Amino acid sequence: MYNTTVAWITFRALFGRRRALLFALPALILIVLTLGLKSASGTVADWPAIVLGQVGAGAVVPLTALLIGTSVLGSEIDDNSVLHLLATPVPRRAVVMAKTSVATAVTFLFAAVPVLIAGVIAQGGLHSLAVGCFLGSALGAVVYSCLFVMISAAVRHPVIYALAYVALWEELISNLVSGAKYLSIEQWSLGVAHAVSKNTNLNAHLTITPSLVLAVIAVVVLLTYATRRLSAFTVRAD
Amino acid sequence: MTAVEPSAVPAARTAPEPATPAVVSFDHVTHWYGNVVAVNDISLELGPGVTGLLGPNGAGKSTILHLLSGFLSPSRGSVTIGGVAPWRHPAIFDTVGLVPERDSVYAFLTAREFVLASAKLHKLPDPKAAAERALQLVEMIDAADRPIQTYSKGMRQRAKVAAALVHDPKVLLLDEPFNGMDPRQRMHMMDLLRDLGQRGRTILFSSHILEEVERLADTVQVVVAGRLAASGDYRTIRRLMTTRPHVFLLRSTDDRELARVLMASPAVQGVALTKDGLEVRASDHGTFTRKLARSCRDAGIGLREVIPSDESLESVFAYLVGA
Amino acid sequence: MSVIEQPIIEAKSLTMRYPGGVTALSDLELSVQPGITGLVGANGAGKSTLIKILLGLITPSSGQVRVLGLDAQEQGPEIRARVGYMPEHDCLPADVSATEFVTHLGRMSGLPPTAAKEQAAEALRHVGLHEERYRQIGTFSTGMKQRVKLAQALVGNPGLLLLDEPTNGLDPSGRDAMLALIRRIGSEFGIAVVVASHLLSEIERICDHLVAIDGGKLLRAASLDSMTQALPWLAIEVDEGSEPLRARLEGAGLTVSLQGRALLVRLDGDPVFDTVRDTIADLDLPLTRLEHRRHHVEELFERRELDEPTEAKL
Amino acid sequence: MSTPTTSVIHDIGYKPYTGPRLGRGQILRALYVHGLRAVFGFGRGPKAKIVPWFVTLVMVIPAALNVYASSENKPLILDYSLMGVRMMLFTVLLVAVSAPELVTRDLRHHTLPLYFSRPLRRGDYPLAKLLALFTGVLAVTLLPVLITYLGQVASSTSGHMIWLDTRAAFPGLFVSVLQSAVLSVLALLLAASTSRRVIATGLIAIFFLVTLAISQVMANALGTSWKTHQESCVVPALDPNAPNLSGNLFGVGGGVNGPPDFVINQYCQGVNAREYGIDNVTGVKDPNKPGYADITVTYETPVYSAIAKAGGLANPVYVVEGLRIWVFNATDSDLPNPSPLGPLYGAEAALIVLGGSAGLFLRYRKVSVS
Repeated sequence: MYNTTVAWITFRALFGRRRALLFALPALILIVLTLGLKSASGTVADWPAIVLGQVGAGAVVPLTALLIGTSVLGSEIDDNSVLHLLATPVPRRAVVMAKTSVATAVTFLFAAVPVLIAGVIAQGGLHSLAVGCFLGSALGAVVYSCLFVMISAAVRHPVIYALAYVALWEELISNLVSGAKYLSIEQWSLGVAHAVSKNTNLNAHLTITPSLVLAVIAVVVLLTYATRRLSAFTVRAD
Repeated sequence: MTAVEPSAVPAARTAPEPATPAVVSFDHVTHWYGNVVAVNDISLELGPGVTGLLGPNGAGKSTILHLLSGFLSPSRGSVTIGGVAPWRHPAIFDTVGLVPERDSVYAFLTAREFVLASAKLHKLPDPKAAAERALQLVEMIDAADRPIQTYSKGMRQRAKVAAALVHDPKVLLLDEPFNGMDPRQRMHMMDLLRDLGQRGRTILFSSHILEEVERLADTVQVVVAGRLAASGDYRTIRRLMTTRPHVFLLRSTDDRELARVLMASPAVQGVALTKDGLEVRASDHGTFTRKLARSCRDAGIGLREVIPSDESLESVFAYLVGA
Repeated sequence: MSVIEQPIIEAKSLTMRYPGGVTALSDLELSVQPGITGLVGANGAGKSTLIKILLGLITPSSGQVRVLGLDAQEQGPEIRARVGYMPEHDCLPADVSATEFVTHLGRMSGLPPTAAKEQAAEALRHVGLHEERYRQIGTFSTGMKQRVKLAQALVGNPGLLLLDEPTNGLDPSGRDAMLALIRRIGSEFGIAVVVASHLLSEIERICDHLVAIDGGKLLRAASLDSMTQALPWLAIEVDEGSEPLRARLEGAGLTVSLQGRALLVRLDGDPVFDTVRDTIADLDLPLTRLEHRRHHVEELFERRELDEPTEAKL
Repeated sequence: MSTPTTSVIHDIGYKPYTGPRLGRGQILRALYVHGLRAVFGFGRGPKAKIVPWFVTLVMVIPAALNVYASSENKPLILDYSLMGVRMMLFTVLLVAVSAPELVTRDLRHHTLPLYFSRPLRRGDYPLAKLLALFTGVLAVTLLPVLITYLGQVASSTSGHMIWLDTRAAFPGLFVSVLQSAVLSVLALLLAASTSRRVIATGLIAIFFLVTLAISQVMANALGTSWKTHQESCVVPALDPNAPNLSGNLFGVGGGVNGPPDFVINQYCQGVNAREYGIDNVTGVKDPNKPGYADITVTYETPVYSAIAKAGGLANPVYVVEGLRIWVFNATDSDLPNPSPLGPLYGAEAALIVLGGSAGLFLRYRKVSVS
């Protein structure tokens, strides 16, 4: 249930435009910020946890995943070039799987890996905080990619819905309403990061078990729904 | 202005292959978006050969092609292609090729990569060879290694056709395939499609350019406001419009005398002398054409030109749309 | 006929080489007269480069162009004030009324505020959008949008209109209306028109002259009449019995061949007409067509010469 | 022969225009005016007017309160120089809506070839749009400064007071102009990078908000640490007979169980309680000086690291704010004084305005006509 040709076209599409430069921007900001904080004196003692957790897993991962996840399918649907892909006997499930895996891999590369690098820079070596945030970010890369691919398959302006999700749900509501933590990808990431590093400054509200279980359920549900939506893909009336 | 009731026109296809079963069929298909009915109770059957799909803007041509390729589901009725309903059934693309209208391709790929990817997506045994063959068919070998974004519209169109042809589909659906092509590319594409039609492929293409449809299509399907207004050979369709006199432009050695002679015939409804010649409106096509040469000979008039001025697809179309 | 008119466009040994090494135009000689001129050419033949040079937007590598008597390199803005351009692609905003849009572009062409209003109203009236002028352009049909595009080209009272594929996307009735409008602009309004089109039948219908470019070079420039001259072939179509007709005509010593559903008879002189008429009368056949074959503009682009009719494949 | 008649068929056919044609400068002006109107939603539907007029209204509110304060001879509710920063969200909202209106629509609908096939030159289009947006934003940001100034002048009693107010208003003017320039350039540049209006609006909003968050994090959570001070000094005891000075013995609560801040400020050299607040005060009766007490004051002062001083550089509005603090040596800001990084702020502001404009012009050099 995976199609290398679809994956290859998706990969080429991602890096065939100038937009690809944008993908690296959040990670770049993270690294520059870390370098700046590292070189400056007088910063608060627990800054690496704040930077890796809040900025890395909490902002860089969802933003990068948003840019990439809505690019792999959303922009193709927007300009109708997806028709060339769908006018083939390839099962829709394979299309969704290929698109999502490329989005995940690229997000991993452009967001999770930079979190690890930032962690190593911040702490001057490979410590549990960096590893935890890296693993949490990797989990975030997977779930966010599934979510944004699903949104791209389901609605007409995926970027707007994805932004609204990140800004309103992840940043606003899940900080205000305590029950929302169970449905927050950021919290799942932080749950993993916290389990590895035991760093309380991460502000993790969930432990690792519910985090992982919920994340797996989310991935399955999102992929299934994305496949259903893509199977029922209809051309828009002009 | 009622030439003919659209529904009264029998599906009088001049089917050259009555034995072959229909490859594409619409059975009382209706499709609506919200309150807008795009396609209204259409039944049609297509067999091998080239069929032109005509209609004014917004008549539902694209909707028909999208229903056929499974990108829309019929709200009522059934669509089948090779006996299978295409909606939610991408496997039909094993035998179907689609050239969508919108000028959107993977512009960052070269034509060769694009067609090769299409070959691989169709799981062809030798994708490379199939891609080369398809590129050859559309004469794109020379430019095949340039990214598609550097192409002109006509070249992009040909790359799309190559990708749709790569698995040698039994059914080829093309939405405005000649858009943006220059005269030479048009002629070549027409030759290609005509050839495929003759080799037993079922080809349905939509177009606004009636001269092209006239030259390429064996039969036409005319859609007006979501309804199927006529189908078959356009000349036959014209003859079926019995309430409309046939207009001929005649030139002779003595137009005035010819006018007098023709007015005597009950098959002729009216005659007008114009600067281009004699414009004759014949109510009975058969009788008029059969008597014309003899009448001239009997009256000693030299017949120089006989031009059926409303037998083009253009006028047939205008009658159908205006009716 | 005796009045020598200044050419609307005059290009002398015009060459355009792009930095990438692509030669779009090479040594193009061109002279466009008043009236309607069709511009045809293969894709990539340099059509869009030529338009840009004519508007003074890019500088040719060498050669000279004069448009409406102005030098395209030196007087680009002056030329652009006097040339109306209708691009091929969509170029209209959706949420503005036709009046407002055309008026604004009239201002951009250098008309004072009041004149822009008046001229926009006139331009919209002439293209047949008077009643719909206050409607948002987004609600227009394709045909109406094409008319708005034409109106915006017309609003600055140009001496020359450059129309790039003006019938693009139009259905047959829309095309007819657009072509009639262009014909009227070229003849009644006294504006020189250059129509770029891939549809040679359109060019044949409305143009007085034709300019064909291929590979950046002038392929042919001539009046349309001279390009659609009659050929010495008579096409005959009968509803039935074309085989016996062919046999009888050949028996009468005529050269006959079959092309599609038509019999082509070589026209060696007037007696041929009578032979044909009498043969058909004798055989009692329904005659549906008797027509001179003419040259078509299309032949410019055909690889095989159509001078001698070939047996059709079908 | 022919007699004059009252019946006539007028020629309503095509009539060529023979009047004057305007030059490039006037066309540029027409495009500028068209753009300025578009900023405020004129010539567009009612929906296009909502945001610009809402923002204008909101900007007037503090100015109106200021005028009221002036008439009552109270201090201004919102000082001139702080309007730029405090009302930042609204000016960002304005450019996030107006900049796409100005340039994204033309990109979306491919209208640019119609402009470029007219007498204008390539650079004229971005120039007119930039000037239009700048003027619009400047008008909206200058309005509260102007209203406040007029209110102050109207309630002034002497020429000297007017002079003082004019001097006080100057940093406000400085911020208005510079902030309008910075916002306009960046918003237009971002808006011109996409052909989708919603995306352009989102891009502009995200850009300013994310950079704002980074600035704030750098200036506060990450860049500022607090240093604890303990100082002893002698202050007058309000209740000399109280047995225990560490209680609320000074009568009036200030700090924690201590004397009011102003008392401490008055008597204790080097303790800047007014600015930072006192965390804790303990004390005993001064055995040598009846009626006085020896107290120990604990308070914290911020220590700004280079990170905090550079924090403003991350957000364009804060760049302007930092520049103001540095140039006018102001102490009334949320940001620390960037000294010695002040020149960096100046350089960045210049870079944004000049580099951004250059980027915008380059953007429009590439647009194709056919």
